[in-house]
Amino acid sequence: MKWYDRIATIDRRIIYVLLTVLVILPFFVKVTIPQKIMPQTQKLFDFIESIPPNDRAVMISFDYSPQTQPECHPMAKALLKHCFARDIPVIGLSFDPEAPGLAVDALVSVEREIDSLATRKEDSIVYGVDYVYLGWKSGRIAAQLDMGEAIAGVFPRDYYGNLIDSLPLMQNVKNYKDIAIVVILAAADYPIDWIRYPQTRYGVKVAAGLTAVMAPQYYPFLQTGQVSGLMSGMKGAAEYEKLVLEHGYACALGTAETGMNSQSMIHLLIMLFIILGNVGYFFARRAGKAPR
Amino acid sequence: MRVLTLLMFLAHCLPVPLSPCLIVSLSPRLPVSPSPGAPAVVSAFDRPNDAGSVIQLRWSLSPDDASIDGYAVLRRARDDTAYTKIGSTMRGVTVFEDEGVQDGVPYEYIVASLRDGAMFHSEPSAPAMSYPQFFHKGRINVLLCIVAFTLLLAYFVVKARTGKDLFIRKIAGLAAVEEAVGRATEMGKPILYVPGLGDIDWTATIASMNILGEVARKIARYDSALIVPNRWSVTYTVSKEVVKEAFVAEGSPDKFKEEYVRYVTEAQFGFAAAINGIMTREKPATNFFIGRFWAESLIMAETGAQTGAFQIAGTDSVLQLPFFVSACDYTLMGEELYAASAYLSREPVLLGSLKAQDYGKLAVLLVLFGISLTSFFGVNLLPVLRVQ
Amino acid sequence: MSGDPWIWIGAVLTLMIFSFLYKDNPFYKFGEHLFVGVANGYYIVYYWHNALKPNLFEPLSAGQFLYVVPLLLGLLYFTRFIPRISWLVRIPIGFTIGWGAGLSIPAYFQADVLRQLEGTVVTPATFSNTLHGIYAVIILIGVACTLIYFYFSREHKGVLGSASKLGIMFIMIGFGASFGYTVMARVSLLIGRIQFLLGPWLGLID
Amino acid sequence: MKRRLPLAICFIMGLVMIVQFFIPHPTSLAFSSVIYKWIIVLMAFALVLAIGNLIRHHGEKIRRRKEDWPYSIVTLAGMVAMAAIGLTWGIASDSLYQKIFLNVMAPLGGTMFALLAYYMASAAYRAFRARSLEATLLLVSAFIVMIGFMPFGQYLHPRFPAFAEWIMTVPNMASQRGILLGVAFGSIATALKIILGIERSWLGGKD
Repeated sequence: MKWYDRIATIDRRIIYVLLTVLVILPFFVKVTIPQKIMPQTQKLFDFIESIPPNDRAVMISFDYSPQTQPECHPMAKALLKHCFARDIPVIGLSFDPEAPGLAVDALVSVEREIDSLATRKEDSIVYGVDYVYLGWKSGRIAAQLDMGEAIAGVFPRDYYGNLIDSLPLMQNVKNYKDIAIVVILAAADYPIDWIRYPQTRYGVKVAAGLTAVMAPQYYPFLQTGQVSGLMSGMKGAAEYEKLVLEHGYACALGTAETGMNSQSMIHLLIMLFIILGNVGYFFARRAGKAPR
Repeated sequence: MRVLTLLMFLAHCLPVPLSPCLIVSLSPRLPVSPSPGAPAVVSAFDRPNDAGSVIQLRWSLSPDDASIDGYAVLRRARDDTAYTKIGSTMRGVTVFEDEGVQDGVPYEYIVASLRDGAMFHSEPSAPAMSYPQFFHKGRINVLLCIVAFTLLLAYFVVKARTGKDLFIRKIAGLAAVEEAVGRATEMGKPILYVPGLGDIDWTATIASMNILGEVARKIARYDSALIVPNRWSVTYTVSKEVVKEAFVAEGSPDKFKEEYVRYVTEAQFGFAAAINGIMTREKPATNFFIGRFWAESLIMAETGAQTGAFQIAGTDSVLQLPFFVSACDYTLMGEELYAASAYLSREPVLLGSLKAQDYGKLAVLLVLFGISLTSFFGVNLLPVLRVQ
Repeated sequence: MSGDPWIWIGAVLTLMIFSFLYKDNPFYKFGEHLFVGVANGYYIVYYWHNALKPNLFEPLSAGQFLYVVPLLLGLLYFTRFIPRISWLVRIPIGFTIGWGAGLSIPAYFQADVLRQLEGTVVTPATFSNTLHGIYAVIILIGVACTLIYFYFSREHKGVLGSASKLGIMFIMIGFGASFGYTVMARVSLLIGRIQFLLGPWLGLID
Repeated sequence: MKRRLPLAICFIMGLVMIVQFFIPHPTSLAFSSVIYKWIIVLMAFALVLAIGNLIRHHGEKIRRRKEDWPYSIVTLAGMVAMAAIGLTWGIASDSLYQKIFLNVMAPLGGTMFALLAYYMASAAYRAFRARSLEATLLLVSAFIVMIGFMPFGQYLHPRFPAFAEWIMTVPNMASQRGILLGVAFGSIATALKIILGIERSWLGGKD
């Protein structure tokens, strides 16, 4: 076997081992690479920034499962910090059956973090007043449409079993008219249904925090204005964390920032292997071995 | 406060405008005259294209808009004697939607400028009534599209029924189906057909069911085994019927085995884990991934590539196409998936619908370039595309 | 190292799945089969608590007899086991499929056709920024050529052939970009798992 | 009857849902809302059938002692245990059911998903070879985007991230939109054929 054949047919297990090493390494060797904010992240931040306090609510659809937690969970936390710090009420709900555990985790951990920093009673976050988590519902599109009539019709009780009508916040939030924007945090193309159904029928504003892979699919919708802002992947989450920190809504960065270093290493590794493969292929073809 | 008011008042009397930074620092919200002007021309009317119970208001700004706190909206039903405040807006706003009205009851409105809690009333509006509409006028263009496309489809389906042969260009992935089935038979190994991870209400799943029918017929002819794992219960029911029917149609219902069509799990990655298991243990010679897919696409396609199976994929999930393209031998891209059942079955009715799709795309191109070009000659047709 | 048995279960299952990268083995088989089982149990419970109970049995017991209709339609699924009337299963399927199809037609025209066309049309306003105007024209050409690639009822020769060739070039650039961009997302997931193993389980990072 | 009735129901449902889109009247909204609730219930019923098949498939494997049959016990036991736990003790956020979800299902799913990082690397290495013009375009654009979206892209050339973003938002968007438009027509045609009864593969059997 010639050298060029060898580098064109490296066993995949070698790649796998190198990749594992590189993903672990940055956890122990710290470097910080500054980053630029993407316009779509800025757009979402600006939109939330423009909502008047104690007015219409932000509806967050927690639709990610534990698999995409590293990307979507920091987004949820950063967004919640932003809303709570600006006194914007939050209505949480989920259409992915695997999401409620994570949604509760995000809501409760941000609530605790803010409460621990609150100096006055008014600054602390109260369930039912500052936010409500409605829980999970099957029949996604059906439920989304139904909420245009009455949220209480779809969710007669919240996640914890309280009657919706008994919650103070829900006295002011009846349907989409009282929702400034719906932000979908998802790993699947759930936002398209929000665009196709509630937005087309009720004119709901839609924004999203999506895994990096889902995000590009929404670029066309971003350009047409059907999507009012977008966080894409770990990078988007890290950017939103940075914005929230810079505007004084939080006192530390989240977990998305640290992950970006492993990212850089692995991208370099994959590119290196693509180059090796092509060099091998090129020389093998020159030697007349590989078919065109 | 008083001092600032005085300053502001003086500033207005100055012949030269103050520097902008001074004005900003003085806050433009301060009163300039003792009583601000009221907003004028209040018009009230039923909000169009809705389910009723909403009246829209429009007015023109108070001449002192910059110095007031906002506007208050007051309403009275015809039988009431007094006006009651129903809402307020910020300054600079000229519209309001009253969402708390009863259909069929006439209401009159007054809009007032607000300053320091005092209200300065406009003239009352003419009475307005809300009522629900039976047709959404903002969606006429969608209706026209549906009607036109249905007619187009009907025309070509009828035309195809009369027996005229319709041409379809070659679709590489489909030409390989026969080869794929034959190869599995030769190797004495099963064929794996994953009908996507979308439920039956995804049109891609329906398209996949059609292709499954065609593939199953070939399998019934060739005498090889089939594995169809399903993620959804309804899809499972349908795909079982489809496969069974294909075996019946080929005259070998006895060859159909219950175990060919399986339900796995609704959990996306549980499903993918099980497919990986099937591919490494039952070693299918050919894998079909046809339908709607999400992130699991590459897990399956790459494992399949590592087991050395011949792979044909087809999906309308734009995002998953790159992965199928890089890990599979052939990939039906986007609309090719929908053309596939027509291509495989050669059924004239399906071919006719393909023709209708082509004309639909032609119409899209004409509209795109038509509206773009005319806009440069001052004709703005863009609103035609807008849907409410 | 963690003393929490739940963390250990999570860590061991994580390693079981990772072992598939080397090759299929009994650990992976165990993890895979457990996954399928537990997931199905999970969905049984979820459908009970979130669909059947609140949307069927509670309204029925509250005297909303309209809900007899979905009950009957649902029960028709079970006629599958009674050969003589097994065709009745087609009724709930037809109901669901018809609903989905009817809902999707106006939705596709609105969100995927008209809105997308609106975003692609080039007008003098597009050229308020010259560079963006040029990009918009490139997009217009790209959309048109990609569409032409999907034109089925004519041989791709001549002008049609060149346009569709340009279309496939656009498609390939798009695919490459999507692929390259996705690497980031997938690595994020891996980082998440590694964070779990190194942090909560081994306690090497915080 | 056996074919006509389901086809008729399908036709009526399809037509009604299309018409409903154009009627803003409250009656129309109330109607569609009732239908949505029914659909949710129907989905739940169908699951029973599917679970039946799963039990039969694995039961058969165990009974006949087919290859790997002990693993089928794991599947069935896991399912029964999870269902029993959830139905007996409920699904509150501190319940055993949620604990199992978070500590068994979540890591299993998360790790399956994470395998993709490895698979992307091996797929890229194997498939990204400059064999033809198309393959080269794919390869080059993947490269540019990989560099551009990483923080180090900025250091290679300050304009690199902008270029990667341009590829994503201009040629990539154009091709996606083109594919999307084609798919829309394929989907609409399929949906129409279903409603009109031209496409009836979902009926299965002939009689």
